[in-house]
Amino acid sequence: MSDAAISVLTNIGMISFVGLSAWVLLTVGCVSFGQQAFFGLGAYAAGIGTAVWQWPLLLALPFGALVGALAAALLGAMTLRLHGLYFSIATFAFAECCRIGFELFSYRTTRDGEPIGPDGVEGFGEIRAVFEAGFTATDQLTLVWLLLALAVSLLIAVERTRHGIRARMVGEDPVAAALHGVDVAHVRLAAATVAGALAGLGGGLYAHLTTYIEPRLFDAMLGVHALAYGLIGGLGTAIGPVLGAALDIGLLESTRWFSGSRMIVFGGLVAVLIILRPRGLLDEAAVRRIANLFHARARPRHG
Amino acid sequence: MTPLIDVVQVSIDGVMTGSGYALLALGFTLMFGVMRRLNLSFGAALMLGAYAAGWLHLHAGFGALAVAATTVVVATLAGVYIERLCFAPLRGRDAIASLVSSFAVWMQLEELATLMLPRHTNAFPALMDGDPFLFGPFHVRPDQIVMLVIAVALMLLVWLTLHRTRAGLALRVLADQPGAALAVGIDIRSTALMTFAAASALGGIAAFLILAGDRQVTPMFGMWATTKGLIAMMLGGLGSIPGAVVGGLALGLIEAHAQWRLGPQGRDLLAYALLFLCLVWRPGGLFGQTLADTEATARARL
Amino acid sequence: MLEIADIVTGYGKIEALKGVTLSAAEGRITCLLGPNGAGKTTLMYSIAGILRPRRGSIRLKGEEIAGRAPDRIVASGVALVPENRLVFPQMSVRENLQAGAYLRRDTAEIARDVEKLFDRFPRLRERAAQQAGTLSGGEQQMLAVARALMSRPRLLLMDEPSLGLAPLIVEEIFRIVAELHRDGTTIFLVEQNAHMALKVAHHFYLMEQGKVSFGGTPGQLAEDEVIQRAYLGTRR
Amino acid sequence: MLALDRVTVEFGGLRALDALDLAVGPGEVVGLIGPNGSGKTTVLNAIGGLLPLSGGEIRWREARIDGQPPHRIARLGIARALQHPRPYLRMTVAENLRAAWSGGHGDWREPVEKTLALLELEGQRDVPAADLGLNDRRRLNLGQAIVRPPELLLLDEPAGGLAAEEIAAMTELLASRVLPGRAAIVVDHDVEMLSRLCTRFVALDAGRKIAEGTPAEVLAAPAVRRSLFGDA
Repeated sequence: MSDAAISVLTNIGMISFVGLSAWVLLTVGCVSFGQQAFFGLGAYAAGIGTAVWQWPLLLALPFGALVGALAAALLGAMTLRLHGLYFSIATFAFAECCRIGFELFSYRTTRDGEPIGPDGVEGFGEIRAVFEAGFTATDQLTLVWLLLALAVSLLIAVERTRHGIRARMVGEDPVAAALHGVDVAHVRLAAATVAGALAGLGGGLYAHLTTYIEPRLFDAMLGVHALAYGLIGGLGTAIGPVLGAALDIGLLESTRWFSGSRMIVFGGLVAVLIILRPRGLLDEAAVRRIANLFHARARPRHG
Repeated sequence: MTPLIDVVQVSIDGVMTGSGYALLALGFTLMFGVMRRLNLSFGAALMLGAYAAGWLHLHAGFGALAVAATTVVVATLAGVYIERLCFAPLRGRDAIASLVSSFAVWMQLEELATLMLPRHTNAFPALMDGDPFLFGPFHVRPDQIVMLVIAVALMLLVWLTLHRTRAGLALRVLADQPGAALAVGIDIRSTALMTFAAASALGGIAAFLILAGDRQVTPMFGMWATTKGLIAMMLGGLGSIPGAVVGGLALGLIEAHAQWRLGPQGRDLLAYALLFLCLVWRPGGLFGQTLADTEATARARL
Repeated sequence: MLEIADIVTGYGKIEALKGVTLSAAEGRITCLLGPNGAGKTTLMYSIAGILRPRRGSIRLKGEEIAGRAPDRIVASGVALVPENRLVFPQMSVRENLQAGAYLRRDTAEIARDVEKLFDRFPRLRERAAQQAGTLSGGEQQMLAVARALMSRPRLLLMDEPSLGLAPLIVEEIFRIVAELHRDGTTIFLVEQNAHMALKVAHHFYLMEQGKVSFGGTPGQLAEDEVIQRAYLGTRR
Repeated sequence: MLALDRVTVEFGGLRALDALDLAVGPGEVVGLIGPNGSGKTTVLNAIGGLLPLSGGEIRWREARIDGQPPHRIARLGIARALQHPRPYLRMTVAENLRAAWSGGHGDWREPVEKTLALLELEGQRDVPAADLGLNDRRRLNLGQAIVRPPELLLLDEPAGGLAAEEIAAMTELLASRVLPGRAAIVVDHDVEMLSRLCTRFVALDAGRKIAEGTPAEVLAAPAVRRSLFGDA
């Protein structure tokens, strides 16, 4: 594989985490414009973990996820009862507060005679733990996609359990779900927390694989893209947002076909899909059809 | 200057800026009142108008008046495009669908604008030059006064249009009781389109006045205009005309003082924090009503 | 005046009207009786164009109006007094009346009609500047009727005008219906209150489960039998 | 078993229920009748926790339940079938029943199968609920309320919008298989069906109780006839 291809695939993998994060909330019927905040928080937290506190990567990445989860739980407790429109705008406002917070956040120490740590608008560079550990580009790609595959398979596995069913109930009709004994607030808070952890984990990966982060990376545009990935790729399965990210980054950003007009194509694609296919390419019906296809192959019909 | 004089001077500046915010909020609130939906592409439409005008200013030497007209016309066309793509086909679907769709179209409009003028800062013609007027120890720029006067005039015009014309009646009726609006013969399709066009034209004027004061336009303007209008509207109350005016002025005042005390980042942080707290504590704003019905009451109890 | 033939209206996979045929004669009061959920309001919405029938025909004086947009149907002379009244709550009583004349452009005539309706409903004149949302249920019903009349309809559709009103107010509303008829208005009325409706109707229909189960004049069927058939069931 | 004591519900100035007293004993099936807008559905919403009370209290087995969120009330064994069936449209029929079995906690297979058989929906097991007609939706709606056998069943227009023969089948199903041995409140405009199902009628008008007794008594009461049909 060429270096360029590896870099594109790595990028798709990392950004898929924030798409997956927005997707988890979409499945419980919450449209968040603010998942980039947890991606950013995870990136800063994990980056500080290795670069400033000299933690090993294996501790820093979960730490990023933990910070993302806690922040998301806190935000969720305040906002999840709001009417849909208000919830979306509130998450957007929160994420912008976080972004400006990053601009104001300075935490500098000296390491090997060099200053290191987040430095407000100047960003946070030299997050080199992955490189110092001797990871090649292919190793990085493998790391990202292993973690992503793990996350997606866990989500798919959960879909079949009672937790997954409850999430779908709440996503479809919270009033009916409550009448069927489901604690809607609890399910939504759990989903928000999982979503925060996923974004935080992705952020930690992003900080380490790019070695440099700055506040404006975590602006509203990232949030909209995250949301759009699920809406394009499909809400019927956790593979949806990954497909969405692959279409955007792989097809639009990395090929020359749409250079200069990527956003025009992407924005139009989202707007048209919302009209024609409200739940994305891999919606519930598509997933059911694909599953039936596999069932039919695995179990040839009797008689 | 004594601190008290500073406070007054900052407040004057705040009201001047706030009049621009009020116009943006007015545009937002008109669209919300009729559709019960938020148009997040509003700022991007205004930005496209400003960029088209800026392009003509740069390449064809358009003067202030021609630039103003171009801004308004292109912003209006963009508003119509947004309504047709993100709102008209999604009527009857969840309000969130239009919200997300309008955010997606924002990307389109913004990229279209930056394709025209790829540089980060682009010149925008000033409305007028001239020394600040002095009122005792206070000074006010002439273009600020013009902006305030035009803003007040436009608000009056909007009020008169709403209360004295047939089109205004259609709009109010639709905002008040959509179910019965059909029964008295209001055509929702054309009223919604007209509202979007009018709101975008109004926003176009606001955009021109604000940018003429800054004498430049950057790609940040779309996001800026959307968030300022949104925050001002949320402060005043969704769908309320007086609320939009009061919210805009309040936001201008708060921001001016925050910038003075805390700097530009503090100002923005405060504005977003205010928006957030507003939503969490008092989603209806100061004047508006919260979205409520039996279903909403039930959902709030889950 | 109004001829409806075999219309079917549905929501998604569900058909609320399963082929309804009926007619309303000019200058008469025609009533449609039936229990809640029979499809009466769906029928009203279909005539007014708020819901689009899937098939069938709705003719007004021979002119096909099925499938037209609601504003075109108001323009062709049909005015609906909607269920639950639905006045414009934040607008004044006078503005509500002006809104009723939205499709008209004869400003002077509109002002004269407002005065005429105030003469007919003096209580509305007393409250002309008051917000409609603050009126009592009976006053709101009068306002909804007056608003519909402002479009100078050839056919007035009334959807359960007695809904949620006290018996005395219901009597007043039906007195108004009788007066409107005397003035030459053609009225098509949907009601649950069989007793009052049968008192004013010239012709009536019974509706059950999306279908018309009976049509005739009030003399043809005793009131008890109407009630038995419309509400208490015939399937014993 | 269930007791409503002077329950009052207001929406923005409008009094939807006015000091309503209502009791349901074990195995008793109460029919709520009244004109459109008289507060029948509001009674069920208040019991189910979907609406806050502005006065009075609701007790279930002597313990107060008003003020509790809907999912708690559901877990007490009080099941509510909504007036307009709203199945989870993106789920199949079987998944809908599993979902109503509180998200599939415990062994859901057997009760789901039993309910499918009871409702004669076995053939539609894997059909998405969005593709069902009204009669099947009504059956699924009922099935969701009884898949985890409730102690009190709140039914809102179980046969609303159905054709005559479908109503007859639904009435038969309720009378012979669903309601025996179970307490229930049934709201419907179809008085004939209610008379077959219920042991007692309560008539409402404008949020107030205007009559109570056996179906025949209540239907003969002048106040009830006046409010329902406008009898003079």
